[in-house]
Amino acid sequence: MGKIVAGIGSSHVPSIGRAYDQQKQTDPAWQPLFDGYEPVKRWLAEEVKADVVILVYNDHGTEFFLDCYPTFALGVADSYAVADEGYGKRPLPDFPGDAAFSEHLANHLVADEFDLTLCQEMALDHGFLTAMPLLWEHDDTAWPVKVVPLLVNVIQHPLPTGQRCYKLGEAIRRAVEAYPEDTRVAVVGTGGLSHQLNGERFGHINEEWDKQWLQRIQDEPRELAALSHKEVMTAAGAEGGEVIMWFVMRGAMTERVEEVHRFYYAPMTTGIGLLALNNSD
Amino acid sequence: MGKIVAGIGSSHVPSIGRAYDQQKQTDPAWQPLFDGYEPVKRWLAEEVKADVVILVYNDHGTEFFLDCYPTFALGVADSYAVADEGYGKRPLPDFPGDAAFSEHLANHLVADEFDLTLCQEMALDHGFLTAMPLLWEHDDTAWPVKVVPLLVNVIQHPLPTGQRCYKLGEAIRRAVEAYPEDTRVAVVGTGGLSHQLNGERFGHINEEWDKQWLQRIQDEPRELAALSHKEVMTAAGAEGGEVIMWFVMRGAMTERVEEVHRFYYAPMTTGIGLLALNNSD
Amino acid sequence: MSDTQERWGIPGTYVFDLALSRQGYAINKMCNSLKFDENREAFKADEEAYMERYGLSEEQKQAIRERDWLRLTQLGGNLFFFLKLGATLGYGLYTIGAQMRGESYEQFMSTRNVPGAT
Amino acid sequence: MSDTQERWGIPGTYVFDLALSRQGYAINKMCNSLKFDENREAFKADEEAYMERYGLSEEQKQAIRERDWLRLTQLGGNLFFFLKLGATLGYGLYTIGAQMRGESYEQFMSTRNVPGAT
Ligand SMILES: [Fe+3]
Ligand SMILES: [Fe+3]
Repeated sequence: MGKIVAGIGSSHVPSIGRAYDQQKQTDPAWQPLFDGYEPVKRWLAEEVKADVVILVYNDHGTEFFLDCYPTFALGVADSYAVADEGYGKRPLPDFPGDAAFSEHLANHLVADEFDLTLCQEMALDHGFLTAMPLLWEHDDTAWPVKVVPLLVNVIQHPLPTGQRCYKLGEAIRRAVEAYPEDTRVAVVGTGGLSHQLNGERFGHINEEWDKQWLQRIQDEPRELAALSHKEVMTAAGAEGGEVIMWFVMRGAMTERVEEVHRFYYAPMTTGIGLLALNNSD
Repeated sequence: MGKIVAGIGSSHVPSIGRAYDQQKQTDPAWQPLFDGYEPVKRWLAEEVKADVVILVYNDHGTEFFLDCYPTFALGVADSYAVADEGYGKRPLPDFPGDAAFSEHLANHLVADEFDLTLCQEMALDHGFLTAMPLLWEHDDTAWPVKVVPLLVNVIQHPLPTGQRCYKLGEAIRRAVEAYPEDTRVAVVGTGGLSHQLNGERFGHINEEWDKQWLQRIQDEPRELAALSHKEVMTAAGAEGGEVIMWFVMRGAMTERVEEVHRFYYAPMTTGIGLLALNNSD
Repeated sequence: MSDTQERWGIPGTYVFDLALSRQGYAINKMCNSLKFDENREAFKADEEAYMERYGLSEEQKQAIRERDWLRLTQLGGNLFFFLKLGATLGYGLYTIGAQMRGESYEQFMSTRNVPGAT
Repeated sequence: MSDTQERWGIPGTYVFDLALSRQGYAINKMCNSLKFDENREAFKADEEAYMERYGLSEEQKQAIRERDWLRLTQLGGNLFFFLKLGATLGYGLYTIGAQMRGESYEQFMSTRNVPGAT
């Protein structure tokens, strides 16, 4: 039987990828960030040992254009390419998919009335890439986990509601538990925390709100998920609205969760949050 | 306030388009078909007088590829092009959209937990085109109604369930009735009836099943919508499975409906059905 | 027939589900490219090179060499895409269909209610 | 600000909703095309011709001529797409952001917690 063995929330920021690729791990401005992820990377490698990770992310004008924009798009391929975001491809290996598991998810979720767009080809930008090498050790050619990318529209309103994202997580949990193979599944919700890249309020961050978020997503996720997009964006910035992707992860976890690790750092224009959760029930 | 003023079910078959363009309206093989649509065309022009038509259709390898296949895709554009399906563009004018109405639908339906793909550009193939000139009089440059294309995946399983399509219709009704403008809306569900273009059973049609369908979709649509895809495809052929698109139309109508016109003709490989319905309640 | 198709269990029918779609992805991607005239010309100029470019398996290539539409279906080809290959090669829908049924075009047409309605 | 943006009512913020997306579609389609090097070269060789090809309005063209990123946002440009225009023209994210705030790059950087983390 499939089992959800970890829930992780993690911001995605392009500059983190650049710092990683330029090996700035011990640069004073970046060391706190890399040190912050280290315990979670260790936990995942030594205790969680996931076979596959469902990573919830959004594209940033890289692979999807506004001619045809999905609300939720699920990867159903055997492998996924690292996208070139216009500055050359990052030196990361392409990602192995788990097409059989993806197909199970797709069949289950569509039957469960989630109207997914299904992708047989999908190149992944920093929305997906940022967290992966911080959470899983890779070499030049391989990753230790298979991946299932799950894209959420957080770019063009109407966005899915926070509650819909939460319900999608709940449905993912049911689907995983109905999977006949003994597969250990980690779910990663990416994005946020507070940031704004738009208008006169460019650069807005809200550290207080972010810190509350890291607690409330554990204790009262349904209340958080009931906030309107306007409420979230007013507090956390226009692009901070993408925190709804964390609800997919949280909905996939048990009602009560146990915090394994928490980290927060807000150096520039994004409140960078990391949260690692275990199921309690 | 928006109002749903007609519900129409209509098959879509490429040869109908060719016959129309080649002016075979009085060809003995085709005259029954064109005569069959005539009363509905008159009813729509003289009584219904819709401002906009939501036309539910599927693409046939024309505009959408399997790299990224949506379950439901809604047009949100000001206009839609006639697609070239590989034999040259049909001599039909492009279609005027109603972007403000589409936007209202998109906002309402996504808030109502339908995970739509939203299309700012969308070329329309025979899935969309077949019914239009049979139902609305056009000249060389213009149509008398605006359109909102709504694509359903009936090509690659998992398809949405019949029940999900029915619920989408119900949600469309709620959205239309919440539209502040006095807009008269027709809903057309296309596809079917029985046909199969696949395998040794190519050419399978089931006239008995089709005729029952034209009655049962009126009287017991929820029972029909509860049929599995396997049940429908076994009876109505693999491609006959696309009849689920009629449920979107039916779900948008009132519980009880009044039949305005019915027509059935099965000349070649498709059971061609036409049904025009009025709200009773 | 694959396990997946046995799961569907509809005789003479290859349900195009994700497993079949993945299996036939190269076929359908190649066929989809034939919507453009320049690609149709390139295909006709050198079928083998064109198929190679899209990474078709040897089995898939062989089905196309033999214009074996039933086999192509079993290997994941989807009619809505391989109709573009048919158009490139001069095979229409009913010719393809008759062949899938194991009939001649005339035999197939004789089974229709109004064969004039094409 | 349009009616739609007033509906959102978040100060200094242009929510990219369908109304704004439709308004800015030509901008974003043009900017999206700049993901390819040959298009970047074509844009740099003749900005006016390139903008014309994508059907930008005069207002939209003017915002691009003036490298006025705030105005471009108000006219429906989406940062994730117009960053490709920025990259083509040598404008980075923080330069664009500082300009939208009405600040110099240095002023903007001085408001950050750890300006070295770029
Ligand atoms: Fe993002
Ligand atoms: Fe169809």
